[in-house]
Amino acid sequence: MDSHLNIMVAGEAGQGVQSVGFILAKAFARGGYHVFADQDYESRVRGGHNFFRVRVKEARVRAISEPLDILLALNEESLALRRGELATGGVAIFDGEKVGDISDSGRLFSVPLERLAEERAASKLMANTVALGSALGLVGYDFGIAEGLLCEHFGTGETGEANVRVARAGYDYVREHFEGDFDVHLGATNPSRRMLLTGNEAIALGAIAAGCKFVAAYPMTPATSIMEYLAAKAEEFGLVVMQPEDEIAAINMVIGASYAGVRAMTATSGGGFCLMVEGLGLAGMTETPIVVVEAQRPGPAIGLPTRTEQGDLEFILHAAHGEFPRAVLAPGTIEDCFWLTFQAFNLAERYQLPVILLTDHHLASSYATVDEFDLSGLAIDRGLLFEPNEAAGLEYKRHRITDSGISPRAFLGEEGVLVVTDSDEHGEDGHLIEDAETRTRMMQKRMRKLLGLQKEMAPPERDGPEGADTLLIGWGSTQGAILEAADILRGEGTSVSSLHLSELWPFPAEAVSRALGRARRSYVIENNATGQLANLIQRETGRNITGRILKYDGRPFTPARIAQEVRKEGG
Amino acid sequence: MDSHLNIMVAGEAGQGVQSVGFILAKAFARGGYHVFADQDYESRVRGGHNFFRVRVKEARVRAISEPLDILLALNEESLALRRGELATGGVAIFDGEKVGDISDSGRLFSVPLERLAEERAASKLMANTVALGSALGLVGYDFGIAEGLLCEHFGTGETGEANVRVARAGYDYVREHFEGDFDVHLGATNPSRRMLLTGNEAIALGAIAAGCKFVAAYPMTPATSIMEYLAAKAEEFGLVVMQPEDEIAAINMVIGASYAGVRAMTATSGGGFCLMVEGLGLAGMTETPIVVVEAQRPGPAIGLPTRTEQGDLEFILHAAHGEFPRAVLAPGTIEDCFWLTFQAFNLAERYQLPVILLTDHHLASSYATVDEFDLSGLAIDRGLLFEPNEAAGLEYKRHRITDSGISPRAFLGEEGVLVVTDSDEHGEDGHLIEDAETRTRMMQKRMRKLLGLQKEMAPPERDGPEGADTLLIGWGSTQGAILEAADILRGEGTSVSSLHLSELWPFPAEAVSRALGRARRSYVIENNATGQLANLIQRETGRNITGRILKYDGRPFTPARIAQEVRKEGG
Amino acid sequence: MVKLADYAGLDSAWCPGCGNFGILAALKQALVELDIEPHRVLITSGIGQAGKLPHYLRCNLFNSLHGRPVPPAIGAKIANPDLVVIAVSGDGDAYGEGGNHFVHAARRNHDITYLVHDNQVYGLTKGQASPTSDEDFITKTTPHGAPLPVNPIALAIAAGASFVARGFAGDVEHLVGLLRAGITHRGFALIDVLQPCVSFNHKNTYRWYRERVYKLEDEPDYDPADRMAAFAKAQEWGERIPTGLIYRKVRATFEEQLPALRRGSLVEQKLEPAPVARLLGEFT
Amino acid sequence: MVKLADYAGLDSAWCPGCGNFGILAALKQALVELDIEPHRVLITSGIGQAGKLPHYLRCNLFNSLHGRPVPPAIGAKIANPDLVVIAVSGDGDAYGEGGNHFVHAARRNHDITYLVHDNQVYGLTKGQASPTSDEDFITKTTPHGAPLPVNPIALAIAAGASFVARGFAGDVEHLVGLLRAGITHRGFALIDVLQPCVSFNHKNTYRWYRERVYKLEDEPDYDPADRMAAFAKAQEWGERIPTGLIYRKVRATFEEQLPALRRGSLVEQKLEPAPVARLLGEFT
Ligand SMILES: Cc1ncc(C[n+]2csc(CCOP(=O)(O)OP(=O)(O)O)c2C)c(N)n1
Ligand SMILES: Cc1ncc(C[n+]2csc(CCOP(=O)(O)OP(=O)(O)O)c2C)c(N)n1
Ligand code: SF4
Ligand code: SF4
Ligand SMILES: [Mg+2]
Ligand SMILES: [Mg+2]
Repeated sequence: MDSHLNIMVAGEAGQGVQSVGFILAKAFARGGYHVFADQDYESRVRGGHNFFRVRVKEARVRAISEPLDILLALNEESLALRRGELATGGVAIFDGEKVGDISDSGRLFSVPLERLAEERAASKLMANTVALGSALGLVGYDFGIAEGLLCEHFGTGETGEANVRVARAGYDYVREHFEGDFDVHLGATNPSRRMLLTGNEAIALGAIAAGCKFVAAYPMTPATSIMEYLAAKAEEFGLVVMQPEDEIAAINMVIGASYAGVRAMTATSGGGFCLMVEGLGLAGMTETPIVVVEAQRPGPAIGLPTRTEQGDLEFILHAAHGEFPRAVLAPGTIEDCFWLTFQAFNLAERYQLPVILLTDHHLASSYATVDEFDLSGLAIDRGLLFEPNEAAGLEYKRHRITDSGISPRAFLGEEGVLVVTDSDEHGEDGHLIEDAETRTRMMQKRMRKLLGLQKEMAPPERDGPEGADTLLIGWGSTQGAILEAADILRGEGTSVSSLHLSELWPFPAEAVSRALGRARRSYVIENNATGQLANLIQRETGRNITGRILKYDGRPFTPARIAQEVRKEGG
Repeated sequence: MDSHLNIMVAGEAGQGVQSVGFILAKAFARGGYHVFADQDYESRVRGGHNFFRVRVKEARVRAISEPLDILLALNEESLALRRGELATGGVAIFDGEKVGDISDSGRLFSVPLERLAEERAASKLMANTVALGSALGLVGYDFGIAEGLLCEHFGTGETGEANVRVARAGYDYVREHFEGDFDVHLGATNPSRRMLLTGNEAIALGAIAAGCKFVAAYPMTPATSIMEYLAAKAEEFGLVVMQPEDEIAAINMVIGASYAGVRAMTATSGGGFCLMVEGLGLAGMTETPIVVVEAQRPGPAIGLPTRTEQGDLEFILHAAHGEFPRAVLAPGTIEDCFWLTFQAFNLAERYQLPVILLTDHHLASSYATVDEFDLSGLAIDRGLLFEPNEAAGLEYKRHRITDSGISPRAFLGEEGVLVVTDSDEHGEDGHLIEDAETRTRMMQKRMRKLLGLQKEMAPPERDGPEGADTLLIGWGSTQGAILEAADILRGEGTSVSSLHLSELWPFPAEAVSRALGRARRSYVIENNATGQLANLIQRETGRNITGRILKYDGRPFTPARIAQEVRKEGG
Repeated sequence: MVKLADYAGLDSAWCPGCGNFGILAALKQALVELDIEPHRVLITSGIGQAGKLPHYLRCNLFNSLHGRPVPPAIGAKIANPDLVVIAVSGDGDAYGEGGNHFVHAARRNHDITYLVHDNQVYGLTKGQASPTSDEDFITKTTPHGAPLPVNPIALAIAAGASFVARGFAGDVEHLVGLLRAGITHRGFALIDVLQPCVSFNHKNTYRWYRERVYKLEDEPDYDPADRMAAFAKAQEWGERIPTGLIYRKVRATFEEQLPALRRGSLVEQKLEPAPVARLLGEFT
Repeated sequence: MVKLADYAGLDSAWCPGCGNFGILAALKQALVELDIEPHRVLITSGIGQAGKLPHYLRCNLFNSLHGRPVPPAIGAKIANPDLVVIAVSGDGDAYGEGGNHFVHAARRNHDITYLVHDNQVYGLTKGQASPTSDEDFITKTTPHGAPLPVNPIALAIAAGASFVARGFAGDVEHLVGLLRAGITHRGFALIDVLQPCVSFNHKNTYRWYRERVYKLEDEPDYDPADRMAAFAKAQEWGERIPTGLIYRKVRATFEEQLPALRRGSLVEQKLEPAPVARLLGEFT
């Protein structure tokens, strides 16, 4: 059977939960395993309760799952809060010398984390690394891999060495003292070149690959790490990343840069996006290609800043007054974050409109192993450009009316070419107009772009048998959980397939209709309270959805939870 | 037969088109007629081409209509642009001494407007008042009514007198020299107490009646005159009207004032509303009652600033990230502007949520005669308030969870009561929380308010026979044109009725479903390019709409145009 | 008599050692010394570590959006001028996202106190540059160094603020005095507080500030009514950093100039539809 | 050699006699004198009467949103530093809706010229108060008089602008000089132009301004490099109103400090996916 392992590191902010979790995840990835890891933390810098979950498997793993094989509880609160999630056969590792009297259920194993850290490195702070070593010891993993990683992470100087020492101490302690039974034993399989990265990192890589040259963004969880990653690479890749005074400035700067001729992007969450709405309409009206990443978190307002939700779909689809075409892409996996970001820039320039990449906290900050991106198929397409020679003598008109609705773009600074555009309704030459006829033609020209765009959108991904009774439908970050839920249900004999929408607008109405047509029951699974995709499907296809499986507590779905809800609804 | 008249005053900005049109409208209103008048102007202060149309009837008149009985062309351009709209039998009045050679079709009647103005008042500028007099002369209207109005408008001093003199000169000139045939002769009927006012004025009156005490708004066409009217009455009615630095400040100030305990409102157009979106979500999360007027104009972006459109419905329904209840009211008539504004404040406070009053340029700036408002039925309902005595000893909790979802409100400054609220997700006490359970309960509490609210919404207004084959559906300012279009079609023997939605959200799904159920064909008529109400109906009722009659050139529908489109679609 | 215990609030989520603790202590102390009861106090706040402050004492609290504590403070003050209204921000909140409100609230002279926790960094979002980050300060979003910072003191003076002060979170006693003066000042009072962030600002530490700050009260010749002198003081940032009352000029507040408020607080006015009847005649 | 005719644009929609005509004439003249070809010029503008200006000459034009001409100007300048970038605003645009961008563009010292048509009123929306309306100015939205105005000159100096000037639309020749200096200045140059609005501002008329304005060039002792003197001059508004160059201090522009721009204009860089391969190894 496929060996698998589910570890959680839990503690308070400042205890290094994130770095221990990350190193664990990476250690297994290096050893050839598939990994999926997610983060749960509060909106504070120190204290509180955080955890980092790592799921490890020989086969591809796409979602979190609940029963824990190992809990690394870095403080007492974490032990109390999380031990209930242990699987039968799971083990909690904690520091019995620090944690007071607890009723030992036999599944708790005390390791003197602080003492070992102090003995080996004269620093209690490294207790977390001891815990890391203990976990690896428990599964008998190849310590050498962890050693390498610790050196990469903490440097090869004294800090790195100390960390290796204390990790080793934890490792050995468990191997010597653990006498219970623990089933999971993992050895490194075939070392792999798989990457381990977050959705945000994949987006940042996608933007660099697409030749994005200008990023203006204002920090906002969970989008911030996109701009941070890009800022770190700005010098090397010749792009400018700036943090302006607010989100209004950010989107309008991006528009200006794109108008001048470079690929440009911003990234934010729902609250910041609210401030970008007027700018979005400006991009629509002036037909300026821009890419906006909106990484959702639970709203309304500040909501739960460090948690996840899919509550902004309808908002994004209709944001800004008036009507203009836009594209909305919602990657379902970390790979997709890369590919769809790349595609977003192409679509934005080819159709000269704003493209919104809609993700959420769960996707933005979770890690997964993915095959190294094959860049060979990527081609940058800047769309229809004005050829000055062709049109010699002709005056350049930025908004020339064409059958496709697409007007050739020119960049600024070319002799004999003036690029004029306006947020007022304008004529082909870009100057403002007042008459009804021009207005109508310009609206039609812009809206016509949707026809071409519609044809380019990839149909939703179906997984499972064609004629299944039950269809599970989702969008964005729930993809992995839904796929696994379908597996579970199929394993129980239910006839299930799933449909995942990642290219959401223009809406693939026909394909969705067709998929619905074959199923007897359809469930839309969403991390929100009203079933926004379900609404959209109903509006666009005129077809009813059997049920809505919703969750809006800021936490991601597990496959088990989805399967259970489907069972409850009657398969 | 019901006598009726359709006059247009046309000229450039600065020529007094608006005041001549207004005085004409008011003169007929005073004389006992029903009047509907609309304005068409460009986004400039001088020059260009403007007009003001006045439709006069003995019976109620609800919309504009195209063929003109009288065109008052204040300059040459206006004559050229507008004479084509004359009805058979219509007459254009212009100044033949100023306008060069024109081919007289026999329907043009020259009045020496400037010369008369100079002769009688030594001022060419009063040519417009001469034109006013001429129009009244042509229909043989009671000059005394106009005289009174001119004195009210221009004062009883020399300016007023001069205006009366020149109006009289125009009046007499026409009576003496006009020899063509002109059918319409209007005498004052029974002097009436009907009011003549715009949608914006009605909204402002509604806000005063509702006890609105605080208005913060940033000027934006077509909403500006609401704040201007209220500012003029602020001292008398003890309210504060302020113009802050931007729309973001405006909505957040309104939220602060309401939180402290007063009824508060802002007014803007789509562009300004974009900037209020984050604040809207804040009101949703903190459950602060606010009223926001959004007077639509054509977008995207700056669009056509002085024209009309219904392009923001879907935006308004989904504005702001995350999910929270709101109410959306879209008055169809100028009376409704008053009643629904009053109601908006009650709903906002009873359900503790943002209420959006969605109008458009056509409704905001058109005039109609309406019966004087009967205030006797108006009752201010501030909703559930905290009674300190009842709960003695209990700590006040702003967001107490209740069955209705409504928590008692307290105002600031009461001893022993602290009002705590937060844009973060919070517990009953208003302090921020992180846990999944509280989050879920709070979302449910807020969303539950929709259930009560839903029950209070008036069903859409049906007009015409119950079992009609064809159903015309509209919302907002198109109501009048649709009603008249249905009349026209019924006059031709078509079986038509109409359905008007002015209480748009929570959506009256059942009533609309029922109405649709009976009709063989249904057409949604909207001043936008995509059919946003049609989308909404489809989403909320799962029923298809036969056709969409759309217009997005910035100009309002005429009844004739709607009737024609319905005929084309096959009734 | 109001006691410190009356202001005891929830436990904080700040990092141990954070400068915010000093500000919280000073604010409570100032309110107690001024004998203002909690129910008469409204604190609005933005989003950030600073924005959490009002959760940690007992008062009316409107925790608003990032950058927006000032507009709701203004709305509430106009609605009910009897309230003592304090808006609390971080430096990003106040001078970045909320910069426009800051400038205009100052010029209109709303009668509120604006308390800005100035740690020269974005704390809650984990260490990006803020508008007051020192020039060349390196963060993840400014790997090549931050640009010239905003000078909040100079900006407030230029904008027309009627009370401009700088405090230091490491000197609670001094800060209490400034808060008392700011809260009792009629008009817009900015109190910018140098606030060490022990987690993300490793340049402007307690020690860094301590080595530089001095009190204007110790300069007998300094006259806070002198606008030019105040602007000159505002330029000082480096070896020496002035704290204390930098500028004060009493002028009419926005609220005092509102005719509608002459008949008393808006919240106390009776709401009734009938009087609108007076206006209907205008339209007939 | 560029000629005036090269800049001939559409007919204007402004009121006859509007101060904007003087500004338009001066701007064309300045560009011609500087011998800058239209295709090298980008004008961004906001919404208002001022915002229409670039439609009336020939150039690259991005007519943006109300209050937002500065951010797109910045984006375009960074993308292509070879462009001559001018942002045009009204006073409402610049100091009201767009106040935050103004302050931050000044401090970051973006290399753009900011031309503000300051008619002390909202022209296009027909006569409401603006942030620079004189105190007690009466309009439909301020029936009891406007509050203390923003002082754009003082604010710009406080914010860190490296070039701050005031012109008068009634003195085109003088304005041409300021525009030339502003356009050639490296860094953020504010030129606030007193602009009579003949339709809605019946207080601050041509005559009113003419009776008050004087030129700083006529004061031989005035040194625009002296920040304190500049701030003092910025306070003058009443009997005498200074025009001319009020403050200038050359410092590195934002764009000069961007490492990515060292290898040339962003628009000229080749776009190719392959180099991202270098980064993939970080994640394995
Ligand atoms: C509109 C919006 N943009 C961004 C954020 C994310 N955010 C929250 S707090 C913060 C900055 C906090 O910095 P500061 O105001 O200096 O407060 P501190 O945490 O340092 O006290 C940011 C950017 C947000 N909540 N809303
Ligand atoms: C977001 C937004 N708010 C309001 C408006 C309406 N508006 C257009 S121009 C303007 C003010 C114009 O004043 P100013 O900037 O001084 O320019 P001027 O017309 O006086 O030259 C306003 C409020 C708008 N277009 N967009
Ligand atoms: S991150 Fe900085 S500002 Fe925030 S609580 Fe910690 S020390 Fe204080
Ligand atoms: S309204 Fe004023 S600013 Fe606008 S064009 Fe007319 S005179 Fe000029
Ligand atoms: Mg800070
Ligand atoms: Mg102006």
